[in-house]
Amino acid sequence: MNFSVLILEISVAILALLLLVIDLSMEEDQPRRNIGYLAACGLAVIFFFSFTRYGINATFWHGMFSLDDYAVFFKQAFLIGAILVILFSLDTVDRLPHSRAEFYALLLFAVVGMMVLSSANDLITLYVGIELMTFSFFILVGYVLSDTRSTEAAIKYLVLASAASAVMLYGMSLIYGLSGQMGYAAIATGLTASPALLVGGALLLSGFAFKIAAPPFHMWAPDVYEGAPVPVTAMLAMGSKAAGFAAMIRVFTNVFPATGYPWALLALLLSGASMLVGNIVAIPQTNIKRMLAYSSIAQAGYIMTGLVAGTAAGVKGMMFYLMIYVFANVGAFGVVAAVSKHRNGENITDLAGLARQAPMLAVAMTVSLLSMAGIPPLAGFMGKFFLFSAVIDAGYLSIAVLGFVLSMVSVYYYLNVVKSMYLAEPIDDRPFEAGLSLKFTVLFAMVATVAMGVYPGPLSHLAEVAAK
Amino acid sequence: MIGLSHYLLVSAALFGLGLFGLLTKRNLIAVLMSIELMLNSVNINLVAFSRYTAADASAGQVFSLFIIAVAAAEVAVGLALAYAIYRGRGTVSVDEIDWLKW
Amino acid sequence: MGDGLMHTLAFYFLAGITLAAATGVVFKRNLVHSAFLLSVTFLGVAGLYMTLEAEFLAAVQALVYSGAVAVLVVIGVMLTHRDDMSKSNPPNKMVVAGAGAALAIVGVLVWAVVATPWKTGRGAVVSVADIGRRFLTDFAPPFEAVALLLLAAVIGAVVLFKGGKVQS
Amino acid sequence: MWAEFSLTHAWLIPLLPALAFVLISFFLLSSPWLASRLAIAAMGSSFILALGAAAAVLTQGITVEAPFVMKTVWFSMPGLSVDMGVLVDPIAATLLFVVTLITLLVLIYSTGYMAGDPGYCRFFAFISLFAASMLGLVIATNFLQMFVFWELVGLCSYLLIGFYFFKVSAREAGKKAFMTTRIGDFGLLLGILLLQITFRTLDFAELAVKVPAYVAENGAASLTFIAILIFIGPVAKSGQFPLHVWLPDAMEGPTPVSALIHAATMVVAGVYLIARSFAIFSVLPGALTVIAWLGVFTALFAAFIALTQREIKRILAFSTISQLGFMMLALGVGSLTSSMFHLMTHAFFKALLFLGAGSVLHALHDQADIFQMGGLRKSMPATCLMMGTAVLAIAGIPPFAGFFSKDEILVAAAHVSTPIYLLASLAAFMTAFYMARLFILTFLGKPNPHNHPHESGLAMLVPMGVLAVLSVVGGIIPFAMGFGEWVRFGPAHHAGIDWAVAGASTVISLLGFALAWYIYGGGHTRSNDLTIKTGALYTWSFNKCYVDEIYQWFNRTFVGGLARLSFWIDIHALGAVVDNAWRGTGAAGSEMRRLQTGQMQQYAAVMLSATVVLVILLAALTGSLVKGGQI
Amino acid sequence: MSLPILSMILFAPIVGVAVITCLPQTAGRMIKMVAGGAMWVCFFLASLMFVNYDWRVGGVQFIEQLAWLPDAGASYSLGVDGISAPLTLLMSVVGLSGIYSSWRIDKRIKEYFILFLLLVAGVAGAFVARDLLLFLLFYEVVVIPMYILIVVWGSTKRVTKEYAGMKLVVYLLIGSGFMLAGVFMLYVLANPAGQRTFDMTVLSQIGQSGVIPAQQQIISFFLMMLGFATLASMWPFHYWSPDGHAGAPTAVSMVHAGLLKKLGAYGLLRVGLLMVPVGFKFWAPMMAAFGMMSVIYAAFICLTQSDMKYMVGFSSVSHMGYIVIGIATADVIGLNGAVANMFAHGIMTALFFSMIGHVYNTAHTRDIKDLGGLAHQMPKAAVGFMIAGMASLGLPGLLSFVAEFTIFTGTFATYPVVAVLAISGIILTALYVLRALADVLFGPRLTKWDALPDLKAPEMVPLVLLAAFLIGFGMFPSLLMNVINSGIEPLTPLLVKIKTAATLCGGL
Repeated sequence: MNFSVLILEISVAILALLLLVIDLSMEEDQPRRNIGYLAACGLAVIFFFSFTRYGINATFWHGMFSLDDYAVFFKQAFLIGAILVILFSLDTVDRLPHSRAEFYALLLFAVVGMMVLSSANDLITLYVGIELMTFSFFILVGYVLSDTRSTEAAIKYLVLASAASAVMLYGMSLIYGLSGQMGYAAIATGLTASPALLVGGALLLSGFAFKIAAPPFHMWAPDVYEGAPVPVTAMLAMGSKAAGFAAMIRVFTNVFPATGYPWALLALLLSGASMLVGNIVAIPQTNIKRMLAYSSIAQAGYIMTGLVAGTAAGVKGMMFYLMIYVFANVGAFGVVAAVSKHRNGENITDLAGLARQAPMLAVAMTVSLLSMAGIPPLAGFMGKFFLFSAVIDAGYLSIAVLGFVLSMVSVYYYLNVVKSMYLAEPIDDRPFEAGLSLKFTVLFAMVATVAMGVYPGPLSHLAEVAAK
Repeated sequence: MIGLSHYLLVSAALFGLGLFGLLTKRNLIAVLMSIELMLNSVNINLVAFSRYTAADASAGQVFSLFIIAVAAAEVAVGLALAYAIYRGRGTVSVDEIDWLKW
Repeated sequence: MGDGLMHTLAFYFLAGITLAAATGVVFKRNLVHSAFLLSVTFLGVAGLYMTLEAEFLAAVQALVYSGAVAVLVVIGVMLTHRDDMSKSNPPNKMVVAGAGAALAIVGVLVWAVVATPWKTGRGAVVSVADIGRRFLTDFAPPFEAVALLLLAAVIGAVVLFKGGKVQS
Repeated sequence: MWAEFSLTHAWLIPLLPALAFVLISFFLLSSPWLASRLAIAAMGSSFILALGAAAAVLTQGITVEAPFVMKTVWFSMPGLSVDMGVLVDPIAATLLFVVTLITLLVLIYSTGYMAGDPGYCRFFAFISLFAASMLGLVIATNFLQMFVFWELVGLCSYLLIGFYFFKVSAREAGKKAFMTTRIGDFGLLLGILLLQITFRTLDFAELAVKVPAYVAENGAASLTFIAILIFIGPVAKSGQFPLHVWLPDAMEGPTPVSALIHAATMVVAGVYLIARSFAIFSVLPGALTVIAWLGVFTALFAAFIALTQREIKRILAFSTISQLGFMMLALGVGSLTSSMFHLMTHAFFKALLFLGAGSVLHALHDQADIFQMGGLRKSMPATCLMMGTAVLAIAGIPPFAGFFSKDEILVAAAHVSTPIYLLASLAAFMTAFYMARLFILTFLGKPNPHNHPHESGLAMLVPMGVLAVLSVVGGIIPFAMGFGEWVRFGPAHHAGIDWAVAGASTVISLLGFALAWYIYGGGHTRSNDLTIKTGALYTWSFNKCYVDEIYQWFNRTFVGGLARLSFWIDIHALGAVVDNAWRGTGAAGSEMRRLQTGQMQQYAAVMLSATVVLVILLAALTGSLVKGGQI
Repeated sequence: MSLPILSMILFAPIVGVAVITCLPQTAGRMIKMVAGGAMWVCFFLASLMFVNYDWRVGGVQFIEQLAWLPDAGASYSLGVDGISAPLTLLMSVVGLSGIYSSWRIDKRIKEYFILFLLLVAGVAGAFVARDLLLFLLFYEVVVIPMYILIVVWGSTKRVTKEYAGMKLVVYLLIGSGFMLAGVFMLYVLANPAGQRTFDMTVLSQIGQSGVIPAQQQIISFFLMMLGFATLASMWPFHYWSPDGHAGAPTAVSMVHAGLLKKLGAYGLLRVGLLMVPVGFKFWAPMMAAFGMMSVIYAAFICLTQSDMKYMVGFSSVSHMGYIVIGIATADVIGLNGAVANMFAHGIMTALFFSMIGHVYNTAHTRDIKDLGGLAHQMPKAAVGFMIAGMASLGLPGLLSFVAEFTIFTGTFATYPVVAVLAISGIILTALYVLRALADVLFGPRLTKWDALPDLKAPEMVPLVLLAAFLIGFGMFPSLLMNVINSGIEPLTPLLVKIKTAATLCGGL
C-alpha cells in the first residue's frame, strides 16, 4: 500500500476541506473572494508540485490505482483548468446569495473525482471517480437556486447521468461476471469472447459516450450547459469531458485490445457523429453557452479520432488537444462570464460591440474560438495536426477529411460571434466592467493558446512522454 | 436447480422495469425511484457473479456496497433538487421541466 | 440455505415479490403506493442476497435502502405533493415507445445472459472481514473517494435546501 | 562613316521617338512649344539615321539574303528564347525611310493643324510613341518582336483614334479598332505559337532556312494552316475583308493621325509582316492563293463602297482599304517588289490626300460631306493643286508615282491569273472614278455659300508640298534606280514596263475620270438620277454592305447571349448549388435542433435505443468472430 | 549572407502591428505612417533579396533554420528559390501599395491597419517558408483578418458584405480543410513514424522518388487540389471570389486578387506538383480543362458586369485560369509562364483595384453605367486605369504579355485544344476591358463628377510603384524570367519523368 501515490488527490481533498473550515470561521455575509484566491493558490502549488510526479509510475496496491505519466498529465490538465475557472469565477460566485465557499469546495471535489478517474485502473475506482465528479457537478449545476433553469439543468443532469451510470454499471457487472476480476489487467487476461462481452462492452461504451457527450448520447449536454452557471459549464465542458476521455482511453487500451473488439470502428462512428451533430446544430444557436455546448460536442468528435487511430501517436494527440482545449475553453467561457455578469444575457447578440468596449476580451474570445476551429497559428491547429496525422497514419483518411472540413464549417458559427463583437454596435454605453482576475485569466488563456500554437514543442513532448 | 442465469434474468427484468419507469413516469420522484430499481438490478448481477463464478468474489460485493452508498447519496441530492424545482415552479412533473431546449 | 429445494423455492418467492413489487412501483398511479412498493422491492432484493449467501450485503440493503432511502423517498413525496395522492404518479405520453425501448434492452440483456457460456462454479465464500479488508487495502482510494462523495452530497443537500430558505 | 554609324546604331531610330514620348509625357505636358519641337527633333534625327541606314544598305551590299542583324536576348528559358534586335535589309530600309519621313512631315503639319488643341502635347507624345513602335516593328528580327510592336502600334492607333475622348463616336471608334485588330491578333498569335512549337524559333532568318526544308520533308498542309492563321493578323491590321470595319471609323481621330497611321504606315504593317515572312509564304502556294484572292476581293469591295460615300475621310479610308487590297494581291501573286513599291508610293499620295483633306476640313471647320463642299479651288489653290496631283497618282496616270507601282502589280497579276488581273483592273477603274468624284465635288463646281474657306498655313502646306513632289517623282525615280534590284524576294526583279498592261490601265483610269466628270461634273442632278436608278446596289454600297450590322448582331446575340448565359449559370446553377448546400446545412442544423425537445425522458429513450442499436451493430459486425469463438 | 533577411521581411509587418497596437486609436495619421513605414522596410528588404538572389546559382537561397517542433519534424525554416523570390517581391509591392490605397480609411483606423499588416505577414510567411507545416500555418492565417476586414470596412452591393465575407471564409476554409487532409496524408505516407519531416526539399525528393504509391498520390493530390484550386479560384470553385472582391475594401481586394490567389497557385506548384507528381499527372488534364473553363467562362461573365469590382473580380478568375493551365502543363515553359503570370497578374490586378478604389472612395459608386468621362477629372487615375487595362488584355511592353505568351507556348505543346480556347480569351478580355475603360474614362465630361479629386501624393504610390513594375519588367523581362527560370529549370528531369511516365489518364 502506497499512499504517496494518492498525494495529489489527498492534497486537493484537504484543500477543499480547509476551505470549508475557513468558511465556518467567517461571517455569513462576508465576501468569499479570499477563499477563491486560496483555492486557486493552493491548486497552483499542487499543480507545480505535480511536475515532480512525472516518471514515478507507481501503483497503489498491485496495480489498482496507477500514478503513471499519463495520469499526471491529465491531473495537471484538471488542475490548471480548475485554477483558471476559479480565477474567472470569483465575480460570478460573489453574486451568489449563499454558500459561496462551498462552491469552491465542490469544484475541488469534482477535481478530485477527475483525478481519481485519470488514475483509475479498476472498475470500482472508475465508477466511484465518475460519481464523485458527477455528484459535485449535480450540485454545482443547480447552484443558482434563484434561477430555475439552473435547477432544471441539474435535475436533467442527475436523472440522465444516473441512468447512464446504471447502464454502464450493468455493463461492468457483465464484464466482472465474465472475467471475475475488477482490475483492468486482470480483466484483460480473464475475458473470453461471448455475447455478454459484446453487450457489456457496448453498455460500457454507452456510459463513456454519455460522459463525453458523443451523439446520440449527447442530448443532456446542451441543456445542462445552458442552464449551469458559466464557470460550471466551463468546468463541465473541459474537465468532465477530459476525465471521461482519460478513463475511456485507459479502458479501451488496457481492457479490450486482446479481445478483437472492433472499438476503432465504434470510435469512428461516434467520432463522425459528434463532429457532424456538434458542428451542424451549433450553426443555428443563439445562446452562446448552448453554441459552445454543441461546439464542445464537436471538439469531442475531433478528440475521439485519436481513439480511432488507437496508436500512441493518437493518444498523444488526444492529450495534447485536451490540454489546449482547456485554455481555449477558459478563454471563451471567461468572456462569457464577464458578459453574462455585465449585461445579464448569454445570447450571441449580448456580445455586440464588445470589441469597442473591451477590446482585450474580444480578442481573447476570438482567439479562443478560432483555436477551437483549428485556425493557425493557434494551438487548436496543432492539436488537429497531431490528431489527424495520427488517424491518417492509422489508415482512416475519411474521418480526417471529415474532421478537417467540419472544423472549417465550424468557423461559420464562431465567426458569427466574432462578427457580433466587431461589427455590431454596443447595446449600451456603460463602460464594460470585468474583474481583474477574470481579465488576467482570460489573457493568460489567450497567451497560452497562441504560445502553444506557435511553439507547441514542449507540450507536445510532454504529451508524447505521457502517452507511452 | 437455481443457477446463475436465474439471477441474471431476474436482474434483467428488474432493469427493464426500472428503465420503463424511467422513460414513462411523469413524476420526477417516480423517475428517481425507477433509477433505484435499475441500480438494484446491477447489484443482483454483481452479487450473483460473486457467488457463482468470480475468481475475485469479494470484489463484487464490495462494488455492490459502493453502489448502495452512491445510490443513497443520489436519492438525497435528487430529492433536494426535486424540492428545489418544486419550490421554483410548483411542479415535479418531468414533462414540464423543459425550459431548456433547442 | 444450502438445500437445493429450499433454495429454489426461496428464489422464486423472493424473485416473484421483487418483480411484482417493482411492477407495482412502475405502474401504480399513487406515488405513495409506489414508494412503499419500492421498499418491498428492496427487501425482496435483500432476500435474494440472502439466497446468494451475501448476508452482510443483505443487511446493508435492508438498512440503507429499504430503511433510509425509502423513508427519504417518502419524505420527498410528502414535501412535493400536498394535494390528492391518488393520481400523483401518472405515466407520460411515451408509454409505448418506453415499453419498446425497455423491451429491446431487456431482450439484449437476456440474449447476453442466455447465449453466454458462463463459467459456473462455486465462488469463494465472502465474509464481512474480507469485505472490510478490501475496503482498506486495494479499494482504499475509492473508499476515500466515496467518503468525499457523501460529504459532497451532504453539502449539496444542505446548499440546495438552505438556498431555498434564504430565498423564501 | 555616317551610313556606317546609322546602320550600327539603327536601334536608335525607334529609341529616339520613344525617348521623346517619355520626356513629353513626364515633363512637357504643359509646354506645347517644347513638346512639339522635341518630337520633331527626335523624329528628324531618326529620319537622318534612317536615311543613313538606307544609304548603308545601298553602299554596303546589304541584300535581302544578307541582311544586317544585331540582336540581344530579350528573355529566355529552355525551349523558348526570344530576341530583340535590329534587322536592316532593303525592305526594312524602305520602310524606315517611308515611316520616318512621313512621320516627320505629319509632325510638322500637326504643329499647324493641332495648334490650340488642349491635347496638343498629348498628341505629340502619342505620335512619338507610335513612331517608336512602328519603327520597332520595321526592324524586328523575329515574329515575337514584330508582334510586340504590332500590338503597340495598335495601342497608339487606339489612343489616337480616341484622341478626342470626350466624343462618344471617337471613343467607340477606338474601341472598335482595337477589338477588330484583336481578333486578328488572335490568329496571328496562334500562328506564331504554332511556328514556335514546330520550329523552336521565331527568328525570320532561321525560319527562312527551316521552313523550306520542312515543307520538302512534310508537305505544305500544316504550314499552310499556320500561314493562314498568321495572315489573319494582317487581315485585321491592314483592313482586309471582313475585318476592315474599323478602318473607316478610325477617321474619328485627328486628320494627321489618319494620314500617318491609317493610311501611310500602320495599316501597311500587315503587308509588311507578310513581306517580312515571305520566305514562309512563298513556299506555300495555297496560302498565297488565299492572300491574292482576298486581296483582290478587298480591293473591289472597298472601291465599291467608296463609290457612294459622302464623307471625305471615309472615302479616303475605303480607298486605303482598296489599295491595301492591291498590296495584298501583289504579295499573293508572289511579287514582293511591286507590293513594297506600291506601299511606298501609296504612303506618299495617300498621306498627301489625307493631309489635303485635313486642310480642307480645317478650312471648313470640320464640314466633312463632299456634297456640301465645292469650288474650293479658288479659295484653296495650293491644296487643290496638291490634291489633284495625289488624285492623278492614285488613279495611276503616268508618270505619277501610282502608275509605276500599280502597273507592276497588274503585270504580276496578269502573269499569274487572268481573273485576278481583270478584277484588279475593275478596281482600278472604280478607284479612278471615286477619286475623281471626290475631287470634282470638292474643288470644282460652285462654291457652297455657307462655307467660308481659307487656305491653310505654311506649317501645313510645306509638308504637303514635299509629299506632292514625292507623289510625282516617287514612282519614276525608284523605278529608274532599280527598286526591284534591292527590294525583292528571290531573283532580282527586272525593271521594265509591259506596255500592253500599262496602256490598258491608263485607259481604264481615264475612263473612270470621264465617267465621274459625266456624272458629277454638271451639278447634282445626274448623280441623283444615278442613285435612283441603281437602287439596291446604291443602298448596299452606301451602307457598306451591312458588315457592321452583321457584326453587331452577332456580338449582341451570340457573345452577349453566351455572356448572359454564363452569368446566369454562375448565379443560379453553380452559385445555387453552393448556396443551397450551405442553406441546407443550416436548415439541417435547425431541424436537428428541434429534436432537442427539452424532455429528459426522450433524451433517455434516445440514449438507450442507441445502446441497443450499438449492440445490434456490434453483433452484426462481429457475428462471424463470435461464432469463431472470438469476438 | 548572414543577415536573416527573410525573417526581417516576415517580421517587418509584425513589428508594425506591435507598434500600432501601442498607439492610441485617435492617432490616425501616425498609424498610417507606421504601417507605411513597416511596408517600406518590407519592400526594401524584399527588393534587396530579389536583387541579391543569384539566379546563376539557383536553388534555395537565404536559408534560415531554427528548431521548432522536432517531434513532428517541423522547423522554422525559411528560404527562397526562383519561384518564391519573385512572389515575395510581389507580396511586398502589393502590400505596400495596399497601405497607400487605404489612405482614405477613416473608420477604426487602428484595427484596420493591424489586420491588414497581419494579412500581409501571413502571405509573406507562406511564400518564404521552406517547411510545409510553417507554410500551412501562414497559409491559413490569412483568412480570418480578411473576414473582419470585409465585414467591417467592406461595402454592400449585389450581395451584402457579411454574406460575401462569410462565403469567402467558408469556401476558403473548407477548401483548405480538404487540402490539410491531403498534405497530412503526404506527410504520413512519405516517411515512417519517427522519421517524419515537413522539410519541403526532403518531401519533394521523397514524393518524386516514387515511394508513395500512385493511388495514394492521386487521392492526396485531389484533396490538395480542392484547397489550392479554390484559393486560386479555379472554375468551378471560384464562386467565392467575385463577391469577395466586391465586398472587400480596396486594399483587401488588392491583396486578395494580387496575393492570395497566387498563394493557391503557388501551393499547387510547390506542394502539388513537386511532392505528389504522380497524383499531379493524373489530375493535370482536368485542371487544364477547368483552367480553360475559368478563362472563357469568367471572361464572358465580365461582359455582363456593370460593377467594376465584379468585373475585375471575374477577370481575375479568368486570368487565374491561365496560371492554372500553365501549371497543368507540367512543362518548363508553361511553368515559367505560370509563375511569371502570378507576378504579372498580381501587380496588374492590384493596380486595377487600387484605381477602382480611388474612384469608389471619391464618387461612391463604381457602376460603369453611372460613371463616364472620368479622364477629364482624374487624368492620373485614368493613366492608371489604362495601364492596368492594357496589362489585363496582355499588351506587349507590359509584363503580362510575356507571361501569357510563355504560358501559351507551354500549353500549346501539351494541350493544344485548351490552348486555342484559352487564347481566344484574349479577345473577350479585350472586349470587356475596352468597354469598361471607354465607359468609365472616356466620353463627355459629366458635371456631377467635377468635384472628384485626382490622385494625391500618397495615393500616387500604388500607381507609380505598380506601373513601374509592370512596365519595367515588361520591357526587360529577363530580370524576372531569369530568376523564375532558375527555379523551374532544375525541375526538368522531374517534368520529363512526368511526361514520359505511363499514361494514367488520357491527355486532352
